[in-house]
Amino acid sequence: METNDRYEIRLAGEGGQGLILAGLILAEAAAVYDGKNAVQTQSYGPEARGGASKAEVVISDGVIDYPKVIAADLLLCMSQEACSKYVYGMKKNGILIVDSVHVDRVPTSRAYMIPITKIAEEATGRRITANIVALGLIVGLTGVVSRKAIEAAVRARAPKGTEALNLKALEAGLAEAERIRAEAERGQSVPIRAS
Amino acid sequence: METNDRYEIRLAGEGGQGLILAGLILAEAAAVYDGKNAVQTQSYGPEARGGASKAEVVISDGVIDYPKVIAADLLLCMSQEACSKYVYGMKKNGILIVDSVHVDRVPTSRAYMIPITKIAEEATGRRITANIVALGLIVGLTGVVSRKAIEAAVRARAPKGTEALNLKALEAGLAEAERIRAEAERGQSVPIRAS
Amino acid sequence: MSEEQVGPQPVAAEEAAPASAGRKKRRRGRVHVFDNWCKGCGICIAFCPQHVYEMDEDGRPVVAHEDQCTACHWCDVHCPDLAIVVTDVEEDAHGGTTDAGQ
Amino acid sequence: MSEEQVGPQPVAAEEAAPASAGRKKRRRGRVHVFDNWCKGCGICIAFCPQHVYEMDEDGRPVVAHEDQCTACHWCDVHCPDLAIVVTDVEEDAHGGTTDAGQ
Amino acid sequence: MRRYEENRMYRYLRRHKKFPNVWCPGCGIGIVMGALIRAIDRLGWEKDDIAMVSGIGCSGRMPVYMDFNTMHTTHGRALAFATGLKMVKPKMHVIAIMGDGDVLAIGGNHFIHAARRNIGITSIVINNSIYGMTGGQYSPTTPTGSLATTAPYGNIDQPFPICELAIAAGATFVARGTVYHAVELDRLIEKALLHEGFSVVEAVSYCHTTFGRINKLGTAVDMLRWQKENSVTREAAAKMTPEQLQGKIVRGIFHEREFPEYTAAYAKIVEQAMAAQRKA
Amino acid sequence: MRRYEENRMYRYLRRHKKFPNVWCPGCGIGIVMGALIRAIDRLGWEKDDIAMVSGIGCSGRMPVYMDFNTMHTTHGRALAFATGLKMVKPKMHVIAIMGDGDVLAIGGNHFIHAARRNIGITSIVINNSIYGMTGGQYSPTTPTGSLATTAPYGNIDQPFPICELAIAAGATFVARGTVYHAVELDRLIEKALLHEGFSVVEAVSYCHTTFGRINKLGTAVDMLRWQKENSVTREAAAKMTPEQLQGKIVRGIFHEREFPEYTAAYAKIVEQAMAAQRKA
Amino acid sequence: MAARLMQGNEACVEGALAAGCRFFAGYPITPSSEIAELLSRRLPQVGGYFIQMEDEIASIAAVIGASVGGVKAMTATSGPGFSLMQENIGYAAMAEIPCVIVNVQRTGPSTGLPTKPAQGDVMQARWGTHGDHPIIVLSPSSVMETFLLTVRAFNLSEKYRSPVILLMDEVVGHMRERVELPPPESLEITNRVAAHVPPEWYFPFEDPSTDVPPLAPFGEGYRYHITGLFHDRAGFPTERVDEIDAWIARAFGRIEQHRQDIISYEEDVPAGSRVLVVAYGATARSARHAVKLARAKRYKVGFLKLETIWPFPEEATERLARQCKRVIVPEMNLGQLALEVERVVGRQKVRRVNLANGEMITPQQILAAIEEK
Amino acid sequence: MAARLMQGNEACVEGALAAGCRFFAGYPITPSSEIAELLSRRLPQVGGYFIQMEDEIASIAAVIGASVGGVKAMTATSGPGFSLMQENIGYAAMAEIPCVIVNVQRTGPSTGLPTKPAQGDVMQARWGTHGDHPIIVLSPSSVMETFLLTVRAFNLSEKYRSPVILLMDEVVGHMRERVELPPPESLEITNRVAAHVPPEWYFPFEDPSTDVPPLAPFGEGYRYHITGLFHDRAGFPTERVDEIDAWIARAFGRIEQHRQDIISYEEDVPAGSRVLVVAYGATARSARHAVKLARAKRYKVGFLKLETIWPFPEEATERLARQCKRVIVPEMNLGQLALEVERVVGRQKVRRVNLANGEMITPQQILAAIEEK
Ligand SMILES: Cc1ncc(C[n+]2csc(CCOP(=O)(O)OP(=O)(O)O)c2C)c(N)n1
Ligand SMILES: Cc1ncc(C[n+]2csc(CCOP(=O)(O)OP(=O)(O)O)c2C)c(N)n1
Ligand code: SF4
Ligand code: SF4
Ligand code: SF4
Ligand code: SF4
Ligand code: SF4
Ligand code: SF4
Ligand SMILES: [Mg+2]
Ligand SMILES: [Mg+2]
Repeated sequence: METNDRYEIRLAGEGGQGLILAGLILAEAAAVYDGKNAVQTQSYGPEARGGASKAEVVISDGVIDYPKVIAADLLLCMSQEACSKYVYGMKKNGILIVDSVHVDRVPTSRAYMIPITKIAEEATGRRITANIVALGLIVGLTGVVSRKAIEAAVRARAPKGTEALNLKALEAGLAEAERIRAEAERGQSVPIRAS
Repeated sequence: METNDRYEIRLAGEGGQGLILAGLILAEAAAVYDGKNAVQTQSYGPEARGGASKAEVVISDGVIDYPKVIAADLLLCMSQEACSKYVYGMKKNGILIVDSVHVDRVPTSRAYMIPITKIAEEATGRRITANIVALGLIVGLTGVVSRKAIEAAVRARAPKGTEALNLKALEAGLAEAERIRAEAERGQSVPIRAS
Repeated sequence: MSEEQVGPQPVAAEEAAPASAGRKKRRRGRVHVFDNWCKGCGICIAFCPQHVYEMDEDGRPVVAHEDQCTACHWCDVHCPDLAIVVTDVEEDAHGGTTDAGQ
Repeated sequence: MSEEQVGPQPVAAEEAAPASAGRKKRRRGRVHVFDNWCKGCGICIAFCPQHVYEMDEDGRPVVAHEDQCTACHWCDVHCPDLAIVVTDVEEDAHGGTTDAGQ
Repeated sequence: MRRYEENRMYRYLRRHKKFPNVWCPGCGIGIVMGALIRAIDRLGWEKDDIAMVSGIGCSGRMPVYMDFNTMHTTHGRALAFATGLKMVKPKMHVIAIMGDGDVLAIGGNHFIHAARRNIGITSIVINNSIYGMTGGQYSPTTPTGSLATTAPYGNIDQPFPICELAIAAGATFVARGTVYHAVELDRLIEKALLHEGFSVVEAVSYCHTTFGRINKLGTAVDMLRWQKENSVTREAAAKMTPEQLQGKIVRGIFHEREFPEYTAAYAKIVEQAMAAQRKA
Repeated sequence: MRRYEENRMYRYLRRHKKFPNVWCPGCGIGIVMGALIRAIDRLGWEKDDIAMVSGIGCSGRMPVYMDFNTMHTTHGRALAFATGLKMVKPKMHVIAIMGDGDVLAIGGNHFIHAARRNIGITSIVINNSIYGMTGGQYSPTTPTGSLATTAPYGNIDQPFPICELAIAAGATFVARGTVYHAVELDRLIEKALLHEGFSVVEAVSYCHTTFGRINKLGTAVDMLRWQKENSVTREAAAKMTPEQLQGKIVRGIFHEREFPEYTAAYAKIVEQAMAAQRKA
Repeated sequence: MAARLMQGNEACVEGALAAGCRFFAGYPITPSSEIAELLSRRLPQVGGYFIQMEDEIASIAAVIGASVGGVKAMTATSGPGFSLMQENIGYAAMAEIPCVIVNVQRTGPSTGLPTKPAQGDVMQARWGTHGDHPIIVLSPSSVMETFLLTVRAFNLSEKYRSPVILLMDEVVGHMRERVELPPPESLEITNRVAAHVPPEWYFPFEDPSTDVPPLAPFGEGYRYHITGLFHDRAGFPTERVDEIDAWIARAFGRIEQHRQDIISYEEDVPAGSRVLVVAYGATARSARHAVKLARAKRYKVGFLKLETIWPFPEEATERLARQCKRVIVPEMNLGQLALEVERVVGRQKVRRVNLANGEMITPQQILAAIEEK
Repeated sequence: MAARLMQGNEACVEGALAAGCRFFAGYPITPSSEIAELLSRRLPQVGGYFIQMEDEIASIAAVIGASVGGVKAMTATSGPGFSLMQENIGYAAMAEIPCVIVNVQRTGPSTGLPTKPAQGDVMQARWGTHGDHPIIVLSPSSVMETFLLTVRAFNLSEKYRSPVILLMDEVVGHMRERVELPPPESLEITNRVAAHVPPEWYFPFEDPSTDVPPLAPFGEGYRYHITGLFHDRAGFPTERVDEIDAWIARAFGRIEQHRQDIISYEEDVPAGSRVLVVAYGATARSARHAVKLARAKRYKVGFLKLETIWPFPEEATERLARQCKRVIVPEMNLGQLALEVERVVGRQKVRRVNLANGEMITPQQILAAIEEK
């Protein structure tokens, strides 16, 4: 019975935010560079841009049967709609990361409210790299894949010519995670868990 | 159990000979003008003209279930191919009528070999009326429908403007049947039954 | 048998003209109707410019006047059942014929 | 309100020219962007011949210079999200405005 | 909001329900929708008398937003559905909204046959030279040489000349406009709507999200600007050399011809048959 | 029989198996078959190199009789099947034999798209203005006003101008002949076969069994005679007034143009991709 | 009405006209073409609409379009055309547009034997389009039944806002039989329910009072949206699971809950029957013939003739088969409805009699199966 | 080979290329478009042929044409396109032309939910075309299996001269998973048997030595005729009953007689199992997950994962179900393959778990069914 060591990640937001690419990179980091099993699935609507979009990644040392998230260990919300919809589908101790640029109503106080898009803009000048910043945050906060793995995966999957840019975004995310951890250690009251 | 009073007629030849129309007329004579039950079915190939063509008529006072010929009480063959194919699917005492213009090999001596097409040409100047001549023969030789009924049906179903012509053909067929009967009565050796 | 001259020899003009009388060797044709294939449509009979065909009682063509044939090939070109073969022969000054190209 | 004058008032020429200075009543427009519908494509900002719009930090249009608007209606005609309404007003000689046609 | 209520345009929209629309920011389809509304508004037609039928594609989503009798059918089949509707409702104004893939790839046959019948339907062909909705595969109007997700080495197909095809097929009103020339476009649409027989307006749009991205043509703004700079009226084109016309979009009415409209011709058949029936 | 063996024509027939053919006595389809054989014979092509693909209809039966690689497909789809075959066998001479209903009704889309791609297939469209095989329903080439089993009150549709449509769609060789002018027809077919891109020959035939009967046009002989009297060459037509041309069939080559043939263009793509691959 | 000799295809036309059909769009195909031909003459006479489309895809599309315009509409075809119609049949099911599709079956697959009969499209009629969808399929076995079931097809279609397929076969379609059509006034004709609320309250895909919401014709004040996407009660596209589930429940439920009304059959199963013959279409005639022959030989045989084949008459089949040892299912295919019979009565009990070569199954062949064992 | 993160659609492409597929004709449709897109890049690299056709009808036609030219060929689509392909799938079956049709299922009917998964085309894959026809349908449940079953699809298609349908679903098609592709040389690849007699002796539809006659490519000396009509051994149209019966017997027989070879599945049914879960496609993953959960709770549950769904693995299902009290069949449809399971094991035993609203069935839902009663 390997069904229990699953780590379930849900990345939710809108079409065009690159969440499916982010999921893919995360899964590739786990599967190819960390040598674990990983499955990435997705769900999106008919819109080419805008509309709800969702990527899910399940990571496990064992066999992954059901490929979707049952209850998220980690939930990233890049839109208000996604947040309202998915916040209840989390594990008890699941981690909630929210882009505070897009989301202002979070029905819990136990969330990382992080201006991801703003960080992206500051770090790379391109809001579109928010997805990679988010990856940095996720990896930094959870360690679900190794730093080396996520870097390799970003490098491999970033559109040609944008590798450096995206690595910068990843770096920014990782740094922000570092900062938060440090603050938390210092006892600052960073709301860190969704109930 | 009404399945036994069926009279089964098979008209076989080639596309373009008007056998389906003949079957229709015969069935209509029985069903509409003689007040019996009648079912007419057909079988033909992909050819618009030429190719095997077959019409079947089942006449009964009772309900007609199976609509096709099981074993023909009467078989009309207007082509060699039809004759070779169907001559064995007859009742023991079934009547076989053959157009001797088109058929020369008949695997039985007990058949009415009648130059139907020639009679048609002589009577109406049009070979295409052979189908109606054949109807006259069938009715004259079997009495399966009344003379009145077949006349009414021919009149009703003949293409507009050809009613008189077709009635003439019918008449010729009936007259030929009359002649044959008379000869048979006079003991002439007309081969009349297919085995 | 030269490849060029055998088989249906369509003439460039659609309607065949009678062979010009002035020519030395008059072109003539041997006409064969493949009965098994002919369906008796009457096209050859109706259109042969030389009235080579006559109709039998079944409406089928009979090559009745082969000597009139100019090998214009209208008939074999137009027979829908590919049932006609006209072979070119040449008639010399004396009226004798040879199969053309043989 | 005359039917003819209300609503998007396309001009015949595709590219709007500034209202001719010679005219007595200069045509002007009140410009409204319906924020809920605007997706920030930037078309109005890029093409407004009078540079009425400026871009906010989200890339969305801000009606920054409404006074320059000539009611040429390029923007409302081209907004793919039907998020702009330009209402014609007339400016009299003294600079006061009235809603056209009201 | 009062402002918007006042505006005539919004009378034609299902604005409380469905906006913002499904299209990408800057997509030209919305501009076509605006042009269509203006044309209809000028005609003063009743909304109840208008049916809008579309196929599948980004363009095909338009009817969702319009307060008419609307029908979003299957991919390519809009004109066939519309034909049935027009037959039984000959007085209705039936408008078909179709993408280039929709009407010319899978739906090409219905297009030429509707044209052939000259049935009184107005076809708005939103030509963005690509399959937008499915993500940028080449369409029958993708220019030779362009890239697409299914033409990574460049498209080797010839594009259809939509207007010429429509004319050859029998359409009796054929015009082309661009979304940049949106006011002209609404005038063309208006004329098409007024035309009795089968009318076609090719509305040249663009898809920056797929075609633009793959071919590095920039944003919606860039593609609009391209249109501005690379299209000419029929009249202007008449004075240009073939070389000058190379790659240019020619705008205007290309064909206008009288021929009995299909449902009108059919009505005569009915008259004739019913008269004969009464006699008999 | 020796005579027939000798005749070159019979080399191309499956004569031991399938004759007499399925067509009505006098049907023009057989005349087209003859013309096609003569054209192929003159070209001297190997039978193995020729593929003949047809749809469903009386015309579609032709491949049965021809000793090539033959494929009788589904109604309307001959060109789509042929496209797949031509792609993988670019050196084969692929000939599509189609009836007017087959290629222009149900198959209209494949026709215009094959033309658009300019794929090297020769389309022989046997136009008898009717659905022959199914018994005389009107087709997309039935003249307006004619009777058909589904047009008992007279056809109200416009017929397609096949050649114009093919040209608009992108075909690079387009011609029309009649079965009466059978020798001319085989020359047209020969030219079409030699053409590199998509070529179309409209072979105007007739169906006395359905169209002729319903419209009281007489026998095959009568219909052939009609053709003789009512068709003119392109050259002659050029000198005639529109009134004089009314109801006339114009024969000749209408279009001939250079454009890369599809499989040749595709071969370049392969070359390019394989070269890039080798480099990587 | 007086007795007439009528062809099955003609009876279909008469039935359609009697049912109020006023629109036909089709594409010719053997053995259905007579339906189009007759309607091309008859429809204009009654002010109806006939159009020959460019293909079968367009035909069914036009039929749906006409139905949306408020007119009872139908098309007719055979196997190849029926295959082509599948996508849009699914559309009609999804959008709940009434329409009747006649398939006069010929021998398949593919072009098969165009002029020969078969019952090879039975499963296709149920499953031919992608995705689960509600459908009703009727199959007549005589000319008279063709008339009656055509009327019923329209009635059910309008009543349940569902495409209805009339599955004929070449035998029935081309057969001519003596019929006496019932007087028109004796026929029960169902028309679709008119919208009964003002437009603002109208939801084309939900009505609190019924599982079949009224369908307002286009052009009469009810401006709404129709789509082949999953949609909400107003007809607008939705991806909300609750709205989709609601559609599924209602669309399938309305067929399921009205099985009694939709399903019709004829049973002739004397008490003590040991063998049950289940048949439909032309084969039902061979079967009835065989049953009579068998009874004459004193076999205890029951007969169930199905008129509705989808939804499959499970209850009747199960009930009648219960007492029987064996169930014989003759079909002019390789065993299609037999699969359902097996599912319902257990496959050990079922003996299939199949023929798919263009010939009718004869009474003797069925009799032989009855006499087995 | 190294581990890769690969999408299902990509695995299908890799499988096709590995199997020797060198022709693709298709028309884009979500969620299958990636297959076309990837092949448009990859095929020219290996000297293969890619063409985007005007629609799905043309796509499958071109595929058949290419296969007749001797090249392994495939197309890929989803429900709406699959519906349109039905007529020509029947043609391929009739003419016995190898080809692979991939259907990445989305939620239907009609346009449905274009981006959401379903298993709604299971019955259509078997019955979608008119007339009885032989067919093979495989359905993968993982990315790796997609690769392997694509290879198998080509192998079976070439071996049995039959169209083979690879029935994927949106979950499997779009899912990315860690895979290690087997080295190409380890794959068993079947090529169609070459004609081994001189042209004069060649009969494309009969070979005394095998029930799968060799199929000579066009253009290589074997000039013969192919038709969608019933045909004799030489390929010419026939209406002779004996020749038709011979075709039917051989065409169906060759699938029937090779069931063992064609059918593949995975069984995990410990002795003493009381409940059997039968599943396929993406749902098989939920099912296996549920089975593990149930076993952890000490339920005695067996699991049968089907890879071949048509011909339906009757024998395995029956054998494994025999000892079980209940059989659970979860499907992302309203119960399709469940009908076959019911037919084979008796419908009382079967408990269906269905969802057709675009969501995957969860392990919990299946677990609940296991725990019932
Ligand atoms: C039968 C069928 N095949 C394919 C599709 C997938 N499909 C949806 S939209 C589309 C093409 C869209 O292109 P276009 O018509 O040009 O519209 P656009 O999105 O560009 O406006 C395709 C192929 C479908 N829905 N149905
Ligand atoms: C899908 C499909 N629809 C309809 C038919 C019936 N059908 C066979 S041939 C034909 C038309 C024949 O007309 P045409 O193509 O002009 O050929 P012709 O017989 O006149 O040579 C039709 C409608 C079919 N076989 N398949
Ligand atoms: S043209 Fe041919 S088929 Fe016709 S009659 Fe002459 S030989 Fe016979
Ligand atoms: S070739 Fe034929 S048509 Fe010409 S003259 Fe001789 S027989 Fe007559
Ligand atoms: S054009 Fe419209 S959508 Fe675009 S930025 Fe301006 S207001 Fe917004
Ligand atoms: S109407 Fe619009 S585009 Fe024109 S000047 Fe005013 S703001 Fe600018
Ligand atoms: S994908 Fe292209 S066509 Fe579709 S909405 Fe976006 S920009 Fe417009
Ligand atoms: S029906 Fe017409 S087209 Fe067909 S074979 Fe007869 S004459 Fe020729
Ligand atoms: Mg497009
Ligand atoms: Mg024709």
